[in-house]
Amino acid sequence: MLIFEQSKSGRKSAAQQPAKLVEVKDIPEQFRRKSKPLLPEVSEMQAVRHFTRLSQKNFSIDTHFYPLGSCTMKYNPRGCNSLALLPGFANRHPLAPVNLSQGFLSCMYDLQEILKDVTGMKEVSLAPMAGAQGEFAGVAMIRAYHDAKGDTGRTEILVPDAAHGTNPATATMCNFKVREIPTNKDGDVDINALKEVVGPQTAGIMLTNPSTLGVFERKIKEIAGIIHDAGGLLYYDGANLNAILGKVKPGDMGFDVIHMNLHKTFSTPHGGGGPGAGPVGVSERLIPYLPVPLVVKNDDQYHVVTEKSCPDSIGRMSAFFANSGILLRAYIYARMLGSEGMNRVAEYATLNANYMMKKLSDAGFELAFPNRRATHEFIVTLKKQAKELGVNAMDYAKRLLDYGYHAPTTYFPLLVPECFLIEPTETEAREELDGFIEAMKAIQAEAESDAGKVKGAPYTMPVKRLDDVKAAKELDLTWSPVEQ
Amino acid sequence: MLIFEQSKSGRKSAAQQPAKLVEVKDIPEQFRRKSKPLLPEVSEMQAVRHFTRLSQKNFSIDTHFYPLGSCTMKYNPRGCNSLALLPGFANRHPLAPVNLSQGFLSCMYDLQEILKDVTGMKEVSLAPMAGAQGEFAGVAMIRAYHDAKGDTGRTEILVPDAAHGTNPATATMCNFKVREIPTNKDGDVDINALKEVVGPQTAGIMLTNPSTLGVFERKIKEIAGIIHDAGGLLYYDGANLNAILGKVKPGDMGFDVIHMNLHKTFSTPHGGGGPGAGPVGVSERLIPYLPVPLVVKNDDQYHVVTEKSCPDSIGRMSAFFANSGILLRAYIYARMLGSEGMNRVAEYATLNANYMMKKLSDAGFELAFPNRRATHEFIVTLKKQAKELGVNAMDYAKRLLDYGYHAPTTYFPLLVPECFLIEPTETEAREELDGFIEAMKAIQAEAESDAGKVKGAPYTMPVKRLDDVKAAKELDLTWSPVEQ
Amino acid sequence: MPFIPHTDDDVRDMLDAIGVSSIDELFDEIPAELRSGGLETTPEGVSEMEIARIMQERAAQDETRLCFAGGGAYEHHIPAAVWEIATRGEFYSAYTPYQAEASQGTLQLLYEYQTMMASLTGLDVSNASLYDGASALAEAVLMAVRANRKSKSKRILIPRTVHPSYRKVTRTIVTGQGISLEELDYDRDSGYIDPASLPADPGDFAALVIPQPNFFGSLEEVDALTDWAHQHNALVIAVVNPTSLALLKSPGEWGTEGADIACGEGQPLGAPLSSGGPYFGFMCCRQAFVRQMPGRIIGRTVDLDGKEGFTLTLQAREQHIRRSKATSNICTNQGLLVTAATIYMSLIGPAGLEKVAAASHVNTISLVEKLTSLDGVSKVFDRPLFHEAVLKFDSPVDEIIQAMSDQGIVAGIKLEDDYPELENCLMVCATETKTEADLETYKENIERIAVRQMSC
Amino acid sequence: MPFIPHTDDDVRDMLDAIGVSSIDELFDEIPAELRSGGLETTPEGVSEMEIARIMQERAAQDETRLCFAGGGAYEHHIPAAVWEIATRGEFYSAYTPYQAEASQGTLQLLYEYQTMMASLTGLDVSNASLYDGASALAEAVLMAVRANRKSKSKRILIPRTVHPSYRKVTRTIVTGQGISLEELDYDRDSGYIDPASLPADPGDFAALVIPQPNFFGSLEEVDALTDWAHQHNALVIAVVNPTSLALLKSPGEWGTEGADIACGEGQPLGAPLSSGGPYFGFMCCRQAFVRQMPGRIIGRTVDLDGKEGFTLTLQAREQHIRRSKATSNICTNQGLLVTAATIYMSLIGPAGLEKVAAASHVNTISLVEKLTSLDGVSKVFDRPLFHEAVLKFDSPVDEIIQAMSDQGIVAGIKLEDDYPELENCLMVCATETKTEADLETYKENIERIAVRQMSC
Ligand SMILES: Cc1ncc(COP(=O)(O)O)c(C=O)c1O
Ligand SMILES: Cc1ncc(COP(=O)(O)O)c(C=O)c1O
Repeated sequence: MLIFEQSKSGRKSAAQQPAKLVEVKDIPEQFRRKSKPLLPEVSEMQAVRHFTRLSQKNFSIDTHFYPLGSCTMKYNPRGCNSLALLPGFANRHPLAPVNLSQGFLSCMYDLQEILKDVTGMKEVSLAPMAGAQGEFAGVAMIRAYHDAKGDTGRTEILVPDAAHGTNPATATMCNFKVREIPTNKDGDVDINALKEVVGPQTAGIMLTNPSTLGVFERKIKEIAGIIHDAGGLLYYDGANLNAILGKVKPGDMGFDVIHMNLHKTFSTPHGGGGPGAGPVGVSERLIPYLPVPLVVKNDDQYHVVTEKSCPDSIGRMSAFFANSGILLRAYIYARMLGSEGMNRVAEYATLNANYMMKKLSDAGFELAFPNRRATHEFIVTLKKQAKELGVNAMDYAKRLLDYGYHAPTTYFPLLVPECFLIEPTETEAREELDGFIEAMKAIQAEAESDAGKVKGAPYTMPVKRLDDVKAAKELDLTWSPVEQ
Repeated sequence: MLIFEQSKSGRKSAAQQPAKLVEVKDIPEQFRRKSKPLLPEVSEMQAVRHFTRLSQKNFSIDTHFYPLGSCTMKYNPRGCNSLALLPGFANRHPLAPVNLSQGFLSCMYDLQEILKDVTGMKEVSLAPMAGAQGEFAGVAMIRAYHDAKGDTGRTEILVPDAAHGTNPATATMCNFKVREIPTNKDGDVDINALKEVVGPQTAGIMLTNPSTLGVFERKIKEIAGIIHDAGGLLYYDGANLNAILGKVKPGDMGFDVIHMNLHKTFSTPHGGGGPGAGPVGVSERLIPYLPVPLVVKNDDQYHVVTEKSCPDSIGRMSAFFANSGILLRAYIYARMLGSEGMNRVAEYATLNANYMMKKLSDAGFELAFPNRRATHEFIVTLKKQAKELGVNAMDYAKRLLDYGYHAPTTYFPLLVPECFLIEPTETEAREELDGFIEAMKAIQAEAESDAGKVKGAPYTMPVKRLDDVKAAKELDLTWSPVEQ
Repeated sequence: MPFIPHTDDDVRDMLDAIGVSSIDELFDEIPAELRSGGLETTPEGVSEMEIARIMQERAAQDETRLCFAGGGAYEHHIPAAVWEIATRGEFYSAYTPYQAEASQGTLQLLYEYQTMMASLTGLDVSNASLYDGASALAEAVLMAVRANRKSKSKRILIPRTVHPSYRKVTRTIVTGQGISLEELDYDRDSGYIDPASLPADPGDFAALVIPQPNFFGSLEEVDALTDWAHQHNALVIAVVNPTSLALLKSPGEWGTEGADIACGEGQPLGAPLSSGGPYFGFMCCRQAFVRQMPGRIIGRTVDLDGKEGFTLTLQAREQHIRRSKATSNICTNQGLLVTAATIYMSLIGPAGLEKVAAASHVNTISLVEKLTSLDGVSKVFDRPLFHEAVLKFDSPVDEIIQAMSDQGIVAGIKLEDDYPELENCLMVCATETKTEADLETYKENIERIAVRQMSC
Repeated sequence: MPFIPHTDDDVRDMLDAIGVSSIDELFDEIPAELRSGGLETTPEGVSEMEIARIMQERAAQDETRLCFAGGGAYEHHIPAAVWEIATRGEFYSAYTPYQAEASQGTLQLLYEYQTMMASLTGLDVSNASLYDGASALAEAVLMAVRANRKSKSKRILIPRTVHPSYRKVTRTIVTGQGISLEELDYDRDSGYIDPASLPADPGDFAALVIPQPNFFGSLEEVDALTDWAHQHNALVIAVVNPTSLALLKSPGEWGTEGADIACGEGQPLGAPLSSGGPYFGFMCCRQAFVRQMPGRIIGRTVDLDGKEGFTLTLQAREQHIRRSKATSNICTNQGLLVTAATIYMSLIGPAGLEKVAAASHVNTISLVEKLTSLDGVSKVFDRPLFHEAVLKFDSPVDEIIQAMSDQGIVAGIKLEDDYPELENCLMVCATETKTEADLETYKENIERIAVRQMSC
């Protein structure tokens, strides 16, 4: 039942309202609203009960194994949440004066330092509010760099075909033409194809390493050489940083600019869609272009540096500082892990992925890249099952829900047919991995003996399989009281 | 799966432990523990996931209508919780010096004042930690009062047969003999029977008004006269205070001592069993015997008064102050309601109960007291259904769970066969009441057409009906690793 | 090993299963010369207890007693239930609802959110959030350029009464695509765009941005501005404060036809000030433009049994399907904040939101009256206002800000960095959270500071 | 109308359905002369926003910077997850699990709790909680008198090293039943009960209470005391600190046969100090005594399909069934705190609890060393201790307590009210939450205060 269907005119959560409706005398009629907005009129308990019960209809990390590839669904420590909401932090106005800001700014400064260490980049800006905004900032810096040199003929950004959709979309937003680079059969960038398209029109390349194919791009140094020789820059999509934390630094691989997804690698909550935080790091030559604000330390005082003192900055990404509360959570997480802990993240994420890959392969599932190590994630392709049994990756995904496991990422990357991109993360115990593997085997058996059962899944969720086609065709995006 | 079944030797939630195991040199071997206790060895996420998922297996006010008679399952405002846990309150040591105590003590003092106003009693002690402990304190004061007068022949406490089990149990704990008073057919105390047993051996009577039969004891003044004339005192069990808040004051009815269940009337959480808070209020003559501590105000400073200055006090009920954090929640609730709000509690609780009673009666359910008004609760008896259809109150109760409603109190009070004691509380919307009534009708129809279906309920809970007999016969009270 | 559940036995067994002898071997595809020697400056890990202590000490440094700053981030009462529910693990730790059947909680909530926002703005549809108010405006500008069928122009007219940061962010994001932002200056006496000052022949432009209330808290002549833009075949982008919409005409009702797109900052709906984020940007538009809207959109549909359910829809607009041709690159949005906002709006209700808006309005006016009763303090603009006002002092405001902050009070926002013409001006805001005593405290402090300044 | 969902229409319809014309009519069975005119001194209602402001101001008055007091309530680190989960509505707002099938969450958790407590105490079974440590001891005394088959005595021997409040509460609760509490005095040099001081012929008694650690933090000779009591046909009631059980021998291992009943304060397992409550009392015993145990007990059983499930069991002991013959009058217990404790113990684990215990022990010893290095401060007892110690000062401790509290520091607990022989003594405790710097802060403050005292 929708909250609106529990609404009744005149009902209210009285304790949540100012006691009286004070009279507004100074706003002329012509500016005033005439109609009551369609907000629910419910009691406090009705609201609490409604949203509590709604919440129970979600899978989440706190309730289920959630091996969504490329999303790094690891445990979000509860302590990060409660500490980021301490009154001193929660109630600080973004434009509070400097002496009511030292606590917050010191955390931001320290976080910048940690991220520099982790990435091997020279300077970091915390401004971008998610990965895609980090990408935007990064590509905008690439543009600004070339522009500053008067090198305006660089109109193309190269993107491997396996790249996440935000990469090409970002390049477009920055007014670049996108050129796709094919992948070879082992999951590496096709170097010959790359060489063919590189040229004076190349502004740069956007790479994820490990790539979204779940393998480490081994020729990264060679690629960096090719791009740099052509005058282009290398952009690092840090969505997969979890795989290499403390093991390899993007700066050492030759990247000029990178973004990180703190809501992945630094375990800030995904919140059913967001928020995220997508700080960017740069090599020496891109420092002038970093988005503002930045935090600096002078004489033990922390200060915010804005566009005023950074004339070449690509500018601001948000109205105020950034997704500050998320950055606080990431900082707390980073401090709890510490340098050793970060190393371990990569190790155990990789251990878990390789273990699952081996076990699933042993169980007869086809790997997309059987000759490669898994990084923190890996790909299984169900194309045989789709073809021979008529049971596709989506069917397996839905049936997994009945077994109590969130499905892996499906149908991405686009170039592997009927794929599952599986990322267990380091915070899952071996027992969970084994349980998932057993479920996959059981579903395989079902698919072989009773394909219909799998194709009709799920059965145990609050709803059965939903009609996405109807959703898109007969758009119903808001509830309206008239229809009822 | 039990948490122990997820435990593995050497696993831990590292962030929750002090970094190092420091060496303990000063405790001789003979005092040291040799064996590792059976506490779970799980990761932080495993614990979070386990208990989050366990929680989802509960019905609760925040998720379901929960009309458990005599329990006043009303909405527990979230604000009461978060404010009671403000660091200044949560971190205050119970023996903190007076200048780190004024905030807490001022709340306690104000709460005492409010409770005096609400009950019409002369003085209040917040010491008892639940209703039953309040009863103990009250009956102990009755004993102390008689003892102080040298009136030691008063060995009996009168208790109506409808009384809650804690009443006779309390009297016994205070070394009184319990005499039951029968109830007449309209639910009032049988005055003649009362007169017969009253005498010089009568220490007092314990009454709930409205009684646990869901009716107001109309002859209360006459009863008070009978008891007082015999030299006895009147104890008021305040479990049902919700019904008369602001309407009638126990002090005005002639009660000498009362307890309140703040976890009922003042909406502090029940927490799956507790905690509660059972303050006691007394008339003038019992003031010297109140349990300590008490809070007093001198020259704008708040102080705790202990046994040192109250030589006649029955003493302490708890190691420190009381269930302080619960008292804070009750205080916050009381302030949000205010004087008008408390009045309304009784009005709407009574409205809801009478509405349900009428509707259920209209639907053919038999009322225990058809000629009476419901108070904040009322009783339906399913004895006809039990006899004619073989479907008893427990069966109806279990089937209600399938319909998404927590069952009312069943089989209490003991003197009404196959009874449902139904208490909707003022915080439930009419729609919920209607939904419950529809469910009752639907179950009635099922009972008539397919009794087995109702007797086999529930079907939609995490478990089907449990074997209570086996539980009591083959006691299994702790898990042990050997059995596995 | 914080957050890692593996025992030594697990590791051994798992390595055996994989067929390697050490975890390190799993990294053998990484060229050896790239392997780093580990982290250098990052400190050692600490326990939750230790970091709690550190954070408590840092948070205590920033503890604010009273906040009178607004400027796009407002202190409102947030019901305790909002975050107690929003941080339930099932909301807090779920991903974007890709598996709809296992995400009905989030999806239904978002559908309810869309309904509320569409109604508040008076428009047909809403997306499921953008990053914040500023970036929402940037996306609205891009969208308007795409959506305007009557004009191919890449010119956008944007008043200087739009939040300066919003203008900067929009510039950051849209200029790469050759879109030009032309600023309209405001009336110096009244702090609004005088419709009479608009050019009769503005030339071709894609859209006009209209803030209501504007950055100064003043009310714009939204009807006249909307009609003017529409007369010139431009779209209208409304930038609005959601709280104000309980009192003020919704963008859908502006002028003859209503605004085309409404966007703004969702923070006032249940998000703590939290140093500027996470907040959320909202965006609503007419039905006709829905396919040009960026961001996630949730639709109601049915399941195999015909039962109502909710799912992500119109995904063909988005980067994961459309890639370089997507309406935007946005992927992660601000879901958790939308969760909070939806709970907030449900708890506060239409009457409650109106009371919040009215109390904030009246408190601000009362504060202005109190302060302007002092010598040397005057009100700068004479327009009707919502819940902010610009005050002029006869000495530099930095000193006031500093002196007030020593008392834990955030006095307001200094304007001269972005508006050189507003020297010695402070913008103040008093929401429903402020009592009469709070306003008096402000006044008394100003008096005290003024006395001190004089005696220097 | 806070928390009341009824609209005017609802009320009218419902009154119509009932057949009355006003709500007031529903109260017509109440004799008119009893009807009160409403409340008199109770203030008017306030909104959550207003009460939040009031409570924040009051809480701020009590803000403690450092707490070195113990005495039965200890500041330990509480993992954030504990209360974030314990206050989930499904745990927080459920009643006692009377409908087992709809309460499996709480019931399974309690079964897990019982298992943990039984193991910690080394006994067979545990109940699901009593009110607090003091009242648990009172119940244990009543239970021991009921359970001791070898003695009909109502005499209980109780050392003066048992927490004074525990002795007082026990007295309040058990004296009505004619039970006498006889106190055993302690050794003045070592602060423990010297077994050699026990009478060779103590006469008939039902039970001996043995605290470990005792109130002073000192360790008792639990083996000798246990055996002595058993030799005289008395039962042994252990009063223990659950944290200490990670380091110290469990009651089940005391002496030749082990203690019979163990009880104590559960607060150290995840409950905040919170001015003394809510905490919870725990109680464990040998299997043989389970039917004499007060309080709720959960058992594992099966459902109709043979599937494992949990339910309240042995209810025939309880007041709602047995009424005047029940083992106790307890009904509501401290469920929510047990929920927190179970989560706490799961997060902290056996190794973690040992580390907490060890760190608290070592910190306290270190604090004692620092303070006794000062002139005029000495350690009173020479026994091994757990995590508390008694210090003697050469001037009244009230001044120290007062001066420290001005710094937000709770210096410890004054003892002379309950132990006149311990004049100028302060009992201190430094748990794992205290850093080396905290201990130094304590010392520096004492030095500062001492200097000031001398200069007066
Ligand atoms: C490989 C990759 N790149 C970029 C992104 C975009 O990051 P965000 O969702 O934070 O905008 C994602 C997120 O899903 C991703 O997986
Ligand atoms: C009528 C009545 N009296 C007394 C009590 C005992 O109160 P408590 O459970 O708080 O000890 C109850 C609680 O269920 C009750 O309903």
